[in-house]
Order: sequence, then C-alpha cells, then structure tokens
Amino acid sequence: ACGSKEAAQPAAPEAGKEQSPAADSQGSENGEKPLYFVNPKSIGYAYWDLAQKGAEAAGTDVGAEVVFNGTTDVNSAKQIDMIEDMMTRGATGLVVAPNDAKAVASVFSRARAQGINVITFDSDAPDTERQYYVGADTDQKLAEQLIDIIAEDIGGKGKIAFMVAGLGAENQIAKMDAAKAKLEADYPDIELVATVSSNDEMQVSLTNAQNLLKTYPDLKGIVGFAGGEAPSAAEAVEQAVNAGELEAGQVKITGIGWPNMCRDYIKNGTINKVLAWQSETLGYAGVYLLDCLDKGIKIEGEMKMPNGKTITIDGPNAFTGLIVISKDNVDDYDF
Amino acid sequence: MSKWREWKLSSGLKSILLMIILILAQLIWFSIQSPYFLKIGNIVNIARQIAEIGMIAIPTSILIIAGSIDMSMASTLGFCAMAFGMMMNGGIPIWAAAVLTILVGAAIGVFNGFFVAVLNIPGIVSTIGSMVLIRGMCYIINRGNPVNGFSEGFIKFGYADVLGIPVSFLVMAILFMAAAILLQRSNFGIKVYAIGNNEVSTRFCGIKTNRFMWGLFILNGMLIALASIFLLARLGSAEANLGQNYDLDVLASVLIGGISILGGKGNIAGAFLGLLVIGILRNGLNIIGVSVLYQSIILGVLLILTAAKWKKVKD
Amino acid sequence: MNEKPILQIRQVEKRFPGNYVLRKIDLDVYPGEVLGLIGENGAGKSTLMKIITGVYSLDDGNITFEGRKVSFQNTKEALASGIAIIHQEFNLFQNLSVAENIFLDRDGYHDKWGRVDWKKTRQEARRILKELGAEFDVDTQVSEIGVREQQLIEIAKAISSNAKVIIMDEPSAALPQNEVGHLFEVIRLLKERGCSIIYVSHRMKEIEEICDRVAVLRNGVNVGTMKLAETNMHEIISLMCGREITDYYPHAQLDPGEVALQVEGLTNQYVKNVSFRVHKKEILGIYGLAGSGSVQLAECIFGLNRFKEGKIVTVKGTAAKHTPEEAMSLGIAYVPPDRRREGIIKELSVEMNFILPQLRRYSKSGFLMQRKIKSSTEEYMKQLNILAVNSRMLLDNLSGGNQQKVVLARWLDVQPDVLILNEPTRGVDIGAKVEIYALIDKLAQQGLSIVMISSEIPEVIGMCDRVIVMNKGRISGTFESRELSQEVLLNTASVTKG
Amino acid sequence: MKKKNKILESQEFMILIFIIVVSIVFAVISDNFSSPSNIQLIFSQVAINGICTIGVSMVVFLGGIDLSSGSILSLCAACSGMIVNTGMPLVVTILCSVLIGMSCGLLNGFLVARLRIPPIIATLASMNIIRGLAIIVTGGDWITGFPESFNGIGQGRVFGLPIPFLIFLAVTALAAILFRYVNIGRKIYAVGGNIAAAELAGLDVVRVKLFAYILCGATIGLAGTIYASMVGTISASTTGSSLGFQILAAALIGGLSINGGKGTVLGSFLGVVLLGVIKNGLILSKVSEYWIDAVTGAVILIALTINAVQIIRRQRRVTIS
Ligand SMILES: Nc1ncnc2c1ncn2[C@@H]1O[C@H](COP(=O)(O)OP(=O)(O)OP(=O)(O)O)[C@@H](O)[C@H]1O
Ligand SMILES: Nc1ncnc2c1ncn2[C@@H]1O[C@H](COP(=O)(O)OP(=O)(O)OP(=O)(O)O)[C@@H](O)[C@H]1O
Ligand SMILES: [Mg+2]
Ligand SMILES: [Mg+2]
Repeated sequence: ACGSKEAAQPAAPEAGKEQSPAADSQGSENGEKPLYFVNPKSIGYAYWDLAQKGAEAAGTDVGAEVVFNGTTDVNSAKQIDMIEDMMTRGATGLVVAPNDAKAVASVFSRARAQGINVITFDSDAPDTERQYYVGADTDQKLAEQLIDIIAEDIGGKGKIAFMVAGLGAENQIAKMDAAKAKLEADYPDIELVATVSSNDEMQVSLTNAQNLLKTYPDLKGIVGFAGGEAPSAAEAVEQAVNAGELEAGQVKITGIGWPNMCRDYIKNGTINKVLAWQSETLGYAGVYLLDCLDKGIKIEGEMKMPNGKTITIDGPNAFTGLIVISKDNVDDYDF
Repeated sequence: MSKWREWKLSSGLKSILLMIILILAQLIWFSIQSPYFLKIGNIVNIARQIAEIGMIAIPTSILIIAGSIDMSMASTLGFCAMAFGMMMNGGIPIWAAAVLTILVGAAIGVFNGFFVAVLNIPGIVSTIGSMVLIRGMCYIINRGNPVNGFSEGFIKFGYADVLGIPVSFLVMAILFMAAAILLQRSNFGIKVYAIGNNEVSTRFCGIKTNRFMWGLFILNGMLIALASIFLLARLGSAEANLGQNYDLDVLASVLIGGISILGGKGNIAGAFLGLLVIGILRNGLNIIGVSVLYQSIILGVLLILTAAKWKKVKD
Repeated sequence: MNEKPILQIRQVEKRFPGNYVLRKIDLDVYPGEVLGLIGENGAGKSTLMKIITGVYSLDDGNITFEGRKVSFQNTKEALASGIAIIHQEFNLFQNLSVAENIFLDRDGYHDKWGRVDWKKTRQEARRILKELGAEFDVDTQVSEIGVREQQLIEIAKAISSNAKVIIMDEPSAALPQNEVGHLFEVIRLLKERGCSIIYVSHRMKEIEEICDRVAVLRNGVNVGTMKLAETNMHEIISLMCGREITDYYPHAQLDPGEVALQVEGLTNQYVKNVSFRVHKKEILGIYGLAGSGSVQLAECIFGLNRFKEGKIVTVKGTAAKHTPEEAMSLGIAYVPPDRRREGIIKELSVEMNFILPQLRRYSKSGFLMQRKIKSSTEEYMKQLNILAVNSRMLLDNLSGGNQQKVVLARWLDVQPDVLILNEPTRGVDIGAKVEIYALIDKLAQQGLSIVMISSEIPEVIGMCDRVIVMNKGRISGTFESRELSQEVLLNTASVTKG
Repeated sequence: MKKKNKILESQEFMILIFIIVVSIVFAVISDNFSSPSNIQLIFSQVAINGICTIGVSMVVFLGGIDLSSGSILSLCAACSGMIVNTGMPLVVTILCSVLIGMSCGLLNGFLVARLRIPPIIATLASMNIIRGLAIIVTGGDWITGFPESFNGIGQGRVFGLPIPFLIFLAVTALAAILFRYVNIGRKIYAVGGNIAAAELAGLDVVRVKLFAYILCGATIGLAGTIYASMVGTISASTTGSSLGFQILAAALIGGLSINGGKGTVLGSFLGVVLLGVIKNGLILSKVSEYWIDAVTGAVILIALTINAVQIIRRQRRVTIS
C-alpha cells in the first residue's frame, strides 16, 4: 500500500538527475492521456485475447491509452526487454503477468524509481516492488479448492495424477506445491502417483493423459493445473471409454478449465467441475487499479468497477474470485 | 583482369552494405515514428538486450563458418545459468562459481565435440540429440524448480555500466572485436575458414581438423556459459526452460549477417550487424507498439529479403 | 565427308564477366567423322561444347544441327535432339545405382504415369556396359565403384542414346591405357553407324590414333581445322601452343645419392607388404591401374592412412605416429591427385592456400606475419610462373593449371626431402605439362627425391629413373628405366593371379 | 548372400533391432507396456508426427530441411477445425487442409528453389510467417467443439488398428513406392545426391524441388485434419511447436542424411516409431518426469552413435579385393 498521491508525482526522489521519459511525457504534453502498458505472458492465446479486451475496455472507461503486447513465446528475458522498451516509450503504468516472478524484480524497481506504477496480474511477483496483484485468487486457494473437488469426486481416496503445462514454470510449481501440501494435510488416503507436463501443447497433453491411463490402471483422478490439461485428460478418457478400455466415470477429472473448452465434457459428465476465472476481468481490473493509483483513489475493501464487476482488496492483493464451472452454469459463460 | 577482381570484392561487401543500409533505414523510420526511439536510454536498452545473444552469436558464427553448427546452444545456455545459480546458492563465491560455470560450458563442449570429432556425425545432427538431453538435465539438476534468490550485488551487476555503456554489451563488443581480429589475422582464423571450405584439403595439409573442431565446440560451450552468467545477472532467476528459442534469434542474426550456412564464407562483422538489425527491429517495433505477431512475420520477411538471390542466374 | 555437315557452328561468341572466352568460332562436324578438338587449358574447348549442348547460352552467333537452327536450354533437350555430351568432370549421382545413372529420367524408361521400368533400365545398362568391355554389377551404387568405372558410366550414358553427335570432353583422362583401347573400339563402332564424335583430349597419341580431322583452339579462336592425313602432330602442337615444343621429357638420369626414403613391409587393408627405397636425386615412378593401391600407398606414407605393419624411415627418422604432421617433419610432402577435393581451398586466397601446411612458420604467437607471407608467396608465384592478379586473389578465380601450381608451390616451400606427386599432370595441356616436367627435373637435380604416381605410361617411361608397378595392393614388378616399355608395364600391372 | 549382408548392415535394420531391444527393456520394467491396448496406443500416438515426418523426409531426401512443419501443422489443424465447424463434410475438410498445406509447401519451395535461399533459412523464415498467419486466422482462439461425426478419422479403429496409424502406414507405403518406382521420386534422390549433376543433366531442378516441398506440405495438411480430430482442441500458437525438431530427430535416427540423397522412407518410419516407443515406455516405466527429456536425448545420441560406428567400421572394411 503505497498507493498514495505521491506515486503519481512525476519526480520521485530516487529518480534523481535521470529525467525519466515517463516524467517527460507527462510534464511536457500536459493533458495528454496516461499510457498504460499491459503485458501478458505471451500472446496468441484466447485467454490473453480476453485479457486484452478487458484491459482496452477499462482504458476507454478510465480515459487512458492502453497498449497490450507480449512475446510470442513464453520467455522471461524477452518479456523484460519489452517492458523496458515500453518504459522508454513513456508508459505511466505497467500491468504485467510475469513469466518468472523473480526475474522481473529489477525492472520493476527501476520502473518504480521512475515513478511508474506497477501492478501484476494473472501471476504474482510477491518479492518485488509491484504495488498490487490482481488475480482470481491466490495460487494456494486455487490449488486447495482443486484438491477439494477431486477428493470429493473420488471419495477421498485413491491414486491421482497431476498434469501441468511446464515442469519448471514458477506459477505451476507454486500451485503444485500448495496442492501437495493440501493432500498431505487433509487427504492422507489420496496418493499422488505422477506429474506430467505438456509444454502447453495439446497433442502432448493428450498423449500424456493416455499414457497415464495405461500406466496406472487403477488411477482415480487427474488434476490439470493449466487451461489445456483438463480437457485433454477428458478427451483421453472419453477415447478410452469409447474403445472399451475404461469404464465411464472410473477416472475423475478436474482442474483449471475454460467453459468453452470444457463445455462438451462437462455436459456429458466426463468432467464434473472445473475452476475458472475471467481473464477479461483481470485485464480490466489491472488497468482500473493503475488508474486508481494514478488518480490517488483509495484502494480498499470491495470495489465496484465501472463495468459493474467487483474486486476484493486484501492487502496488496485484488481478487476477482474463482468460478466453479459445472453442468448448471457452464452455459452462462462464453470464454 | 582486374575488373572482375573488383566485382568479386564487391560481392563480399554487398551483404555488409545491405545491412548498414537496413540499419540506417530502421533508425530513420523508427525515429520518425516515435520520439522516444533515439533517446540515450533506449539505445542503452538495445545494447543491453542484444548482449547475451551477441555473445552466443560469436561462437555460433565461428562454428558455422567452420562448417558445423550447435543446435543445443539454447539448452546449454539454460543449463549453465541453472548450474551457476545453484553454485552461488550453494555458497560458492561468485567468482569461483563463474569460473566453474565456464568449465561446465567447456565440459558440454567436450561432449558435443566428441560426436563431431570422433564419430564424424555432422554437428547439426548430433547436437539435436544433445539439445534434448541437456534440456532434460536442466530439469534434473534442480528437480524442475527455478533457481533464484541471489545477492543484491549480483543483480546490480546485471545492470552495471561503464560510462553509461552496459557492461554486458562492452564484454560482447570486445569479444566480437577479438573474434574479428582472430578470424582475419591469425592461424586460428585461417583454419576456421579452411575447414569450412574444404575439410579434406585442410586435413591433407597436415592440420588436425577433427581436433580443431573439437576445440571450437569447447570454445562455443565456454562462451555460451559466459553469456549465461550475464543473462542470469540480468534476470536474477533461472527457470528450467531458460533460453528456449534463443537459438532462433542467434541463428537469425548470424544468417541475416551473411554468414553462409554452408560454411566457409561470411564475416563476423556481418554477424554483428545482423545482431543490430534484429535488436533494433525488435526494440523499434515494441516502441511503436506493433504486435509481436506481426513482428515475427516481419522478421521472417526480413530473413527472406536478405537471403534471397533475386537475379535469375544461368552461367 | 563430302556431304553436308550435320552440325554447323557459326560466329559463336562467349563472354564471362570480364573474360572473353570464345571469339567468332566457326566449326563444322560431318556425319560419321571423329573430330579432334585440342587446345591449351583455358582455350575454350569445354565452353564451346557446353554452348552446343545448352549448358551455357551463347552471346552471339548461331548453331545449326541437321539443317535447323537450334538453341537448347539444357543437355536433356540436346540429348532428345541427338547430341550427347560426356562432360570433362564427372556428373554422377553417387547415391544411385549404375544402371540408374545411365537412364535416369530418360524417355522410354518410364511410362506416362512416371513408373520406372527397372527391368529395362538394368538390361540396357548391362548391354551397353558390355559393349564397352566392362562388366560390373549394374545395381551397385556409384559411390562404391572406382574412378575408371565412373568414367565408363559417363561414356555409357552418352552412347546409350543413339545420338547422332557425341561430344567427349577428355573422356580418357581417368581411364587406364587398356580401357582407352576399348573406348576406341566403341568409337569406331559408333562411327560405322554414322555417328559423329567430337573428341577433346590433351593426349596427342589418342588424337593421332582416332581422329579424322582436328580443330585447334587458341585463346578462344579457332586457329585451324585440318585433316589428320594432311598434317603431322608436330605441326598441330606448334599451332596449338603458338611455339615449338621439342623436349618433352627433359629428365636426364643422375647418379642417385643416399637413400632418402625407405619403406619396408607396409601392410594395411589396401596394400600388402610393400617395400621400396628412394634415393636422393632420383625420380621413382609408381604405376598402377585404378584400384591398384598406389594412391593408398602414398596416403599411407604421408600419414593419411594408418598401417598395421611395416616401417617408414627417412633421413630424419622413423614414422611412429602416422600423421601428416609427422610425415612433414620427416621431410615428406604429398601432392594429391584430386586437386579440387584434396588440394585447394577455393574460397581462400593464393597466400592462404600457400601457407596452410606451415601456419606456425608464418605466424608469430598465433598471428600471421603478413609481409613474410606476401613476399614468400610472390617469390613462388614468380618461380613457378603462377598467373594471378596478386597473391590475395581467391584460388577459385585461378585456372585449373595455376591452381595446381599453387598446390605444388605450397609443398615445395615445406622444403621436403621426398616429394610425392600423385598424378601431377592430370588434365593439364601439353605446354603446361612440359613446364611441370621441367620443374620436376630441376627439383631432382637440386637433390630432392621424387615419387611420381601416374597412370600415364608415356610420362612414367619418359620421366622416371625407376618404376614400381603395383597390382592389387602388391608390388608386381620393379624396373630400371631402360627396361621399360608400354607392354611390359601394362602386363605387369594387369596380371590377374594372386 | 551379398544381398542378405546388405540388409543386415542397413540402418533400417539397426533401428529395428534397437526398437526391439528398447521394447524388451520396457516390457520387463513395466507390466502394461506390452499389453495390446498399449501397443494400439503407441500406434495412434506416433501417427501424426509420423505422417509429418514422412512428408518432411521427402524434402530431406532432396537435400532440404523443413523447420516450418510445426507451423504448417498448426495452420492446417486450425483451418480443419474451423472448416469442420462450419458444417462441411470430412472430405471437403481434408481437401481444404491439404490445399492449405500445399500452399505453405509452395511458399517454401518458391523460397528455396526460385529465390535459392538455403532451406534452413527459408524455412526458419516461413516458420515465423506461417505461425503468425495461424494465430491471426484463428484470432488466437481455441478451436474446439467439433461435431461427433468428425471423431472418426482421428479416433476410429479398423481391425483393431487406429485409423491415424493406418493412414500413417498408407502414407509411408505410398511414399516408399514413389521413391522406389516413380520417376519423380528418383529425381528427388538424384537432386539430393548431386544437384550440379542434376542441373547439367537437364533435370528440371526447380520443378523437382517445388514438387517435393508441395508434397511435403500436402502430407502435413493431411496430418492437420487428423490432429484436429484426434486432439479435439487446437491452439494455433502452440500446436506443433516442437514438431520440427522431433521430425528431424526421427529422420536422422532413421538414417536420412541432412545433405540429402540418402536414407529411405522406411528409415523415417522406424525412427518415428522408436521415439514414440521411448516416450510411451518411459512414462509407463514410471521414470521420474524430470528424467524423460534427458533419457530421450540420450537414446537419440546412442542411436546416432551406433550408426556412426557402423559407418566407420564399414569404411575400414573396404578393401581392394
Ligand atoms: N568467377 C570468375 N570470373 C571471371 N573469371 C574467372 C572466374 N573464375 C575463373 N575465372 C577464370 O577462369 C579461368 C579458370 O578456368 P578453368 O578452371 O576452366 O581453367 P582451365 O581452362 O582448366 O585452365 P588451366 O590451363 O590452368 O587448367 C582462369 O583464367 C580465371 O581467370
Ligand atoms: N563459369 C565460368 N565463369 C567464368 N569464366 C569461365 C567459366 N567457365 C569457363 N570460363 C573461362 O573460359 C575459359 C575457357 O574455359 P574452358 O573450360 O572452355 O577451357 P578448356 O579449353 O576446356 O580447358 P581444359 O583443357 O582445361 O579443359 C577459361 O579460361 C575461363 O577463363
Ligand atoms: Mg575443358
Ligand atoms: Mg582445366
């Protein structure tokens, strides 16, 4: 909570003699719109497209120029290059979904030194100078909720497997670790037998799921920690059921899942529940919070945003909330 | 007689000239498009951003001129960065860790060079295998976890500068100059070009070509390790997939720089210019806010433009 | 030959960038004749032949074939019209079979759906090779067969097409003497069928034996076409070189000095129990047909091949490590036969090619001593009469003969005691040959021992003091030069037993 | 006798032995590996990469390389999905996908044959361009929700064999016939073996190259439709992102030479199968997930080493008699 008036002041004391470009642009071109840079992990995914829509809508609503751009591949070095480039261009605020929570620390502190406000969204970078984190919920809450769902599905005991997008990716590791802790604490009868990773390729995650089913004939559940994993697992299970190698309902699936991708599987019962959130809201909230910082609007409690959605502020976190998607509500969402 | 000598000469200079024109054109175009482009701060940004790619582009150029290639460079980069980080976290002093990391790079070079020098497997073939293998090692050494939590000082080092010039860029520039001098004026350079042109003839001149190639791979590993040190200082954190796709950037700069993928031809100065072309392009497009999607298409088209031989040639 | 020419070349001109190669060439070829085409290296023979068959386009003039003006786009079109060519360099697909190399993509050997008629391909290949007196498995991959067989395939390719004109650009360069005989029989057979042959060669003996008429090119100009019956070789050679050539083989025997190189019981997978000695001031010839192991023997001595048993001793010591480096330190130098593949580095300058074996001598703490390199190179360029603009010129831009001289210069600069020359005059014209012979002689006089491996009998007989004949990896005979004759050499080289 | 030796010494035979050895090891370690249903699974898992590998092999025979195969696959799969979602019948979908693949192949062929750009550069460029196109065409959206009737080609079985695998077999067989018995196939080998000679002999090298690249594109186009049907969801930005290197690895293991003119379609086929067996076997053997890449890399290197040692031994054995 350093979201006070002085943050918006152009010349922060540390900036010293180095005239920051941000300060430049604000000072000289008076009355010009602020420039917010929204930087996803990568682009070309539906998820980030929606975030872009949200961010741009918020830009219109608060009267700021929003630039949304990211790298094509998930690559933290290139991401940092891009943030630096946008700082040069005179961005007055950053909304970043860091690929590597640690790697952005230095660029964030330089941004803050120049008086640029920094907010993370989608994934947090807690040990940095970022001012707020906008997320659906914490990784821990999310993981615990997923474990609760799968535990309920399989009746509290049996073998389960994890499917992740990247074995070495920070955000995946955080979720997995929380999930493992939860298993240990609350569900001693559930055994985690394997973790497989797909590098975000659907074909690979399908293959992984198929191999899991073969390797552990008594597998009870699969938890997917990235958007592509649960539907792939569902596809594998359906194919195995159709081929008569598996009984329907023998393997339960949950995970992070977007309604559009999981709709068929949820409707035909292969998946019971998945967790989702609207990246559009994340993008919107990120820009909105930046604007609050800029304008010195107090950030606390339940905040109603111009688009009608609410976010809950909890310390440096702003949560939009998780949605449990099931048969009953899957048709209410289109993302 | 002397006429076609000039003609030959100019064909060598042609790609360099083309690149200088490209760079100038970019500079002009981007500075018209954005007032921020030609700011000192931005130039420094570009310099820092291309430093590590440049450090890898040097040995890559040398290997390609010598008629081989290392497809495992991105994996090696990642592995060295992780090894370096783990050593620092394990309490080894930074300088010792840096030296050890370069030794790790050398060891990878020994490994890669073995297949090329002893088993006569073309580099492009065997290093595809080691690319997968070394990336696997990245996951193994820290069980997939990222390595981070380094000292303040080390992170500062990533952004350190001398007279406003980033240290990493300085190191890269010095290395480029050293490589250029070595390639043009030393035994080493002749051997590189000779092997790339005609390995058999070179061997028939009593030069131990296999052993020399092995040495090049070791050098390659060491320079990649050096790059990994700077990269880690800049990022402050290494994930197991660190460096993925770096190889494409390195290759693109080297190839745009006019170094022939067939070996024996090209100039390290060209690689440097190629690096600038790509670095400026990326930065400029970012600043004027062109979506990365179009950036990769533009990069592809640029590659084609510089490599294409438009003239129809018969005899 | 009284009738109309089948192929008429009129006023053909050709320029390469900065290089005026053919000037107003006129040439007629009559049905059923063998027309010899001779000229020094670089005179433009191959270029003219390539223009006829559509490999190069012409800048001016025209070509009439069977009364119609023609301008082929490529050799395939030429072949379809009835002109076949055997190129000077091999153009074979090493990865394909013998039969396929002959008939690839040929009409009639695949149906209209593109299905290859393998049976016909094989049968015809077998038949044609038999005609050439060669019998080898037509299913073998070309990469697995020798140079001689490859040359035969090139010839087979050309005669397999029922062409009316067949151009042979140095077809005998890679053939041993006895195979040339077969080739000539085939040429006579073709002639009887009414086929015309353009025969390019540097071997005057062959021209004399097979040709009806000869055309002489000099510097891209046709300086004369004459009936062989109405002239003599001496005249032709003078016309070709623009000067008289009298002394072909200048080598006078000297008193051999002490032993310079001693090879004892050398054995590996290629050579069996080979022993010989070379003395100072001596020229030792090694003669063998392709595949006799003479090339491998030379490579073995120079440390490029390992050997299991045996000893190599020079004045400076005994070989232990079998590397070229060691061989050089023992005073051995080796000029390989395949200039383009084993000799030169064409993208490097004359200088760099020159110093390559002695980088250490020409550098100081790893850096090149430019001035020393330049002066040393230029000295050799003068000495060997190497034609190049300067020492920085890329080797690729030198003519073949001059490239060969650079390779030679490189090894002379090593100042060896023993110089092994492998086919030093392959594809070199008479004028240049004589120059090379004179050089070899001079070197021997200066006290060098020379081992000359060659498949050209006249030069072996003419130049060497002693000749070793190799057959199937073994020495099958050693002769003093006075006992030598063509028959003896051939017989010893081709005995089949053992 | 001689012929038999040749077969025993061939790269294909070595790989076959290698596959058998690896399979036996896996069968011992894991109970499920050798079960019929797992073998079916392996067959269906290798099919998509396999079909693409056969396509790219044609270009490798030519002395080319195709790094853009992953991007082409992505574009074709995405388009297949979008087309099928408009209600088009399967045949039309396949045709369109193949056509799109052919256009990409045409682009590559044009760059390589006409503009004479070295294939590695040309396809590096087109890899970027085509990937960008795929993302633009799909608007970055997941392509999913295909009709039930579309599942057949990717998930159906005939005689207990997965249809994709049967298609893979068919493509392999057709390609083998093309490269053994058809003129254009032989010409591709010839161009790969010695391009200068091919030019001198008047083979239309440009056409041959174009043909190979277009055919390669067509094959990947076919694989694109199967991908859509089999995987069920397509994300244009990641589909096939590692395909290029996997294909290269498979082809090189199978004995193809990067310089062209060498190797057989069968070799590529076996290379793909070997990689598929390893991937499946490692998971079934419950090898730690962190080790899978490393072991795969090691196996690739071992296969290459065996091949290299074989070549060196063969060279040693060549004698004059
Ligand atoms: N790129 C080039 N541009 C212009 N001229 C060239 C070029 N390359 C080679 N030359 C010229 O071509 C000649 C070499 O051609 P080639 O190799 O056919 O020689 P050659 O006819 O075999 O000569 P030699 O008698 O030495 O064997 C040289 O005279 C050289 O000046
Ligand atoms: N591709 C080329 N580019 C430039 N110059 C060439 C080229 N090919 C040949 N020349 C020139 O044409 C001249 C004639 O070469 P050509 O090969 O026709 O000679 P040649 O009479 O066949 O010699 P040789 O007896 O050595 O075969 C050479 O001196 C060379 O300068
Ligand atoms: Mg010639
Ligand atoms: Mg010549």
